[in-house]
Amino acid sequence: MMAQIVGGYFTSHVPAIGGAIQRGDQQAEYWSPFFDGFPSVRQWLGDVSPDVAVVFYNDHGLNFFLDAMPTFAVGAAARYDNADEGWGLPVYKSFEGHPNLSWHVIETLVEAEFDITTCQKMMVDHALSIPFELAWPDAEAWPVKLVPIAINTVQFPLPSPRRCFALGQAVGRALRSWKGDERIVVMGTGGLSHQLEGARAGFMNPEYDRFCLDHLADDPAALTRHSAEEVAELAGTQGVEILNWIAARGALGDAPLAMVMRNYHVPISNTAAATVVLEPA
Amino acid sequence: MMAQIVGGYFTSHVPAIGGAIQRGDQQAEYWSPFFDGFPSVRQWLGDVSPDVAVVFYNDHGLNFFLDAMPTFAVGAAARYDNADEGWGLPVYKSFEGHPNLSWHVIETLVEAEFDITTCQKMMVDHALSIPFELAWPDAEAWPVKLVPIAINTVQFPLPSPRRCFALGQAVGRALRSWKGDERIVVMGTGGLSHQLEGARAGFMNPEYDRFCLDHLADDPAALTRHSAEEVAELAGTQGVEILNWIAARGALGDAPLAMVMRNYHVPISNTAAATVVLEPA
Amino acid sequence: MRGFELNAMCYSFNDAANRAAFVSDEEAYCRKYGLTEEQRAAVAARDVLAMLDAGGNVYYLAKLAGILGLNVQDLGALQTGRSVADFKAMLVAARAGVDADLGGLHLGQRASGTAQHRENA
Amino acid sequence: MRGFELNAMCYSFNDAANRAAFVSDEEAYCRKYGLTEEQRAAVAARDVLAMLDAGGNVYYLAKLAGILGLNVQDLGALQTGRSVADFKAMLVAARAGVDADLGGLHLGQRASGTAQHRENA
Ligand SMILES: [Fe+3]
Ligand SMILES: [Fe+3]
Repeated sequence: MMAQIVGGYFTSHVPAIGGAIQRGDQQAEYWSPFFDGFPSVRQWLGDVSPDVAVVFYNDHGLNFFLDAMPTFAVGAAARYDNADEGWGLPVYKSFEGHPNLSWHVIETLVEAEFDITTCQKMMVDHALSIPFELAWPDAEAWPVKLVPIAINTVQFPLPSPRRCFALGQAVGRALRSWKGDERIVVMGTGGLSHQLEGARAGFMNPEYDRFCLDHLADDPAALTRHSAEEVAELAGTQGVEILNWIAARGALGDAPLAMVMRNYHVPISNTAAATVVLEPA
Repeated sequence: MMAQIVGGYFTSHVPAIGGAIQRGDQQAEYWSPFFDGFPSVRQWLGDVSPDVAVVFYNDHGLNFFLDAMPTFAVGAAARYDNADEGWGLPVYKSFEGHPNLSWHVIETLVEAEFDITTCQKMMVDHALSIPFELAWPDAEAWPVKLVPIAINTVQFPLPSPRRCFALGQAVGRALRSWKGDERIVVMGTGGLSHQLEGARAGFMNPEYDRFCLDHLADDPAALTRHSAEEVAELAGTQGVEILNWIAARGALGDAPLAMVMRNYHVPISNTAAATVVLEPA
Repeated sequence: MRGFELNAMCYSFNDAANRAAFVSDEEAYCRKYGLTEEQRAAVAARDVLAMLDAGGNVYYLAKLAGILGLNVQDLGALQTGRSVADFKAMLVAARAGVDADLGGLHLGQRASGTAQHRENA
Repeated sequence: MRGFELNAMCYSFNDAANRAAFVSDEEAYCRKYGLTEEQRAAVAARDVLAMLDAGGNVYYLAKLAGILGLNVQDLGALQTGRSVADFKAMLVAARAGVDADLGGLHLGQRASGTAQHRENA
């Protein structure tokens, strides 16, 4: 009996998506090109019926602060709550954890010389909640348990794409060696290209986004040839959230994958938005 | 102009040492075999006159808790304070940081794929204060600036001796490439063999301690052939603090070193105590 | 050093009570967090570029922006010296740079049918 | 899971006010931290081995031990079923296992003199 990775789900997680959902704006002209990608995501999730989601994301200053900013943090809690992120918005649903699987991942990672921070209690932010709201819009409780893995995309120095990919590969090995019968979906959230700060605010880069989307399924190692600084230049200083996608892709294994769906739209808020589902070919 | 590593100072950091200092018990029969090692440490420090101390140590539940337990944490603060560690004892002196050197170390480590947690604000505990009190007993303010590097010896899984040694080697490369004229002393604190918990409480292991002391100067790689679990078995569950010594030795470079002094005494409190000074041969 | 005090103040705004305290006495609240003169001046002037220059990190500054009633488009306009309408138009105009084979929804061939997936369970 | 609640309570004892609150109403304080039944029973019984079995980590438990007036020798005695005097004697007896060439102070040859070190500066 071995756990099975059913595939990967990747999406942008811009806070404004939550606002659009709350207002019921999914079919508004501005939003529909983004939301129209999700029926196929939901159909796929229904088909592969995962029990657990292992999610690579970044915290936006809810759980982590600069007094102790981990490069990589892995949750090992029984439950993860959302909270006010500073704007007084409605608080998102809580997540049920999978502590035993978390500890298995943590032990595998430390053994493989990843110097993670282990979080037996942590809050999670919109970078987790929005992808879940998009995937399971009518759920009273999330249908999957959560293993959250946070990557520092907030404070330089950032881990390199190569290191994030290696982290994902090690997580993938941990998941495939887990002696449970869980069906696991891997998620990567954030991106694509965007920059909120400075004179280059509003920067997006469809060329780099295309490079990422074109190589994600078949040749993800191509994404690891840039340094983190180069990614910040190419994708924008917030577009470095592509690191979460790179790590998630690493967890899906070294073989080329089938692209179940892919959606790309410019802009939502200040961001080039994308959604992708990959599965074993 | 390049910074220079003047050598390494290693010592046990048992809280009871602080009590002995407070009571003026340094020459009491129980304590003198330990304290008698320090005149030679102080003479050496006076000779090599360091400006900065880069200290590998472990936090004992003052600054870090299980909600976010880093494998490796590097301080980048301008100042580090001690605080009540739970026993209401006198609070130790504060430390002046060296943020620029800290950031240089942090950038080098992340570039070298060490997934550290960066701490722009942190408290430090007796594992730092006691080695300083022993080294500079009459100082009104510490004569060196501090770059603290904390290693998780508290919550399994622990980093392996091999990984800690590699961390130290990378820190050493960072220090040697620092374009300042600082004279840097590297410290490793904690150990040697002891176990506080369980049916084996009171365990000490002079055989393993001898192995460590005999190889520290000339062949530190020998200490990296055990797993962290084997070290816990050999040194006791708190004796794993030898990981701090292993990392510090790594920072001192790959060449064999000269042993300036070495002191070993059983017991102080529940611990096999040791003090060592190494310098370039 | 990298704006720690300013970022610490902004991080505190995750708590609604702290946001209210800032609004009711901004000067005292900034003093409590020990903002440098440069940081304090940037906050007083609502000058986002100056906050960034003073070490502010946009992930934390976004929480202060919320108090000031600014969303990310407003921030973008302020930082680039455009009107908000112009800034938004610039974002939408970027769509022209997206080729048809990149933009929009593309559905792939499933390697295997739904039934087969469920049987693997 | 690995004693989180018990360890969280013990971590809170870094603060003197929390130590006082525990002493003045232990039951309420344990409830506040949501101790499991096993953890609560172990604390009530001052049973250190049971606290460890319930996931307590000795680095945090040491702070509770302080409140209970126990030092590491007392803890060792409790856990090994010895009197404190016997436990201390056992520690001192371990000295007999230390060879003369291992124990004690050994001064090495300095590779170079003091003057030379200063000249390198
Ligand atoms: Fe984001
Ligand atoms: Fe210690």
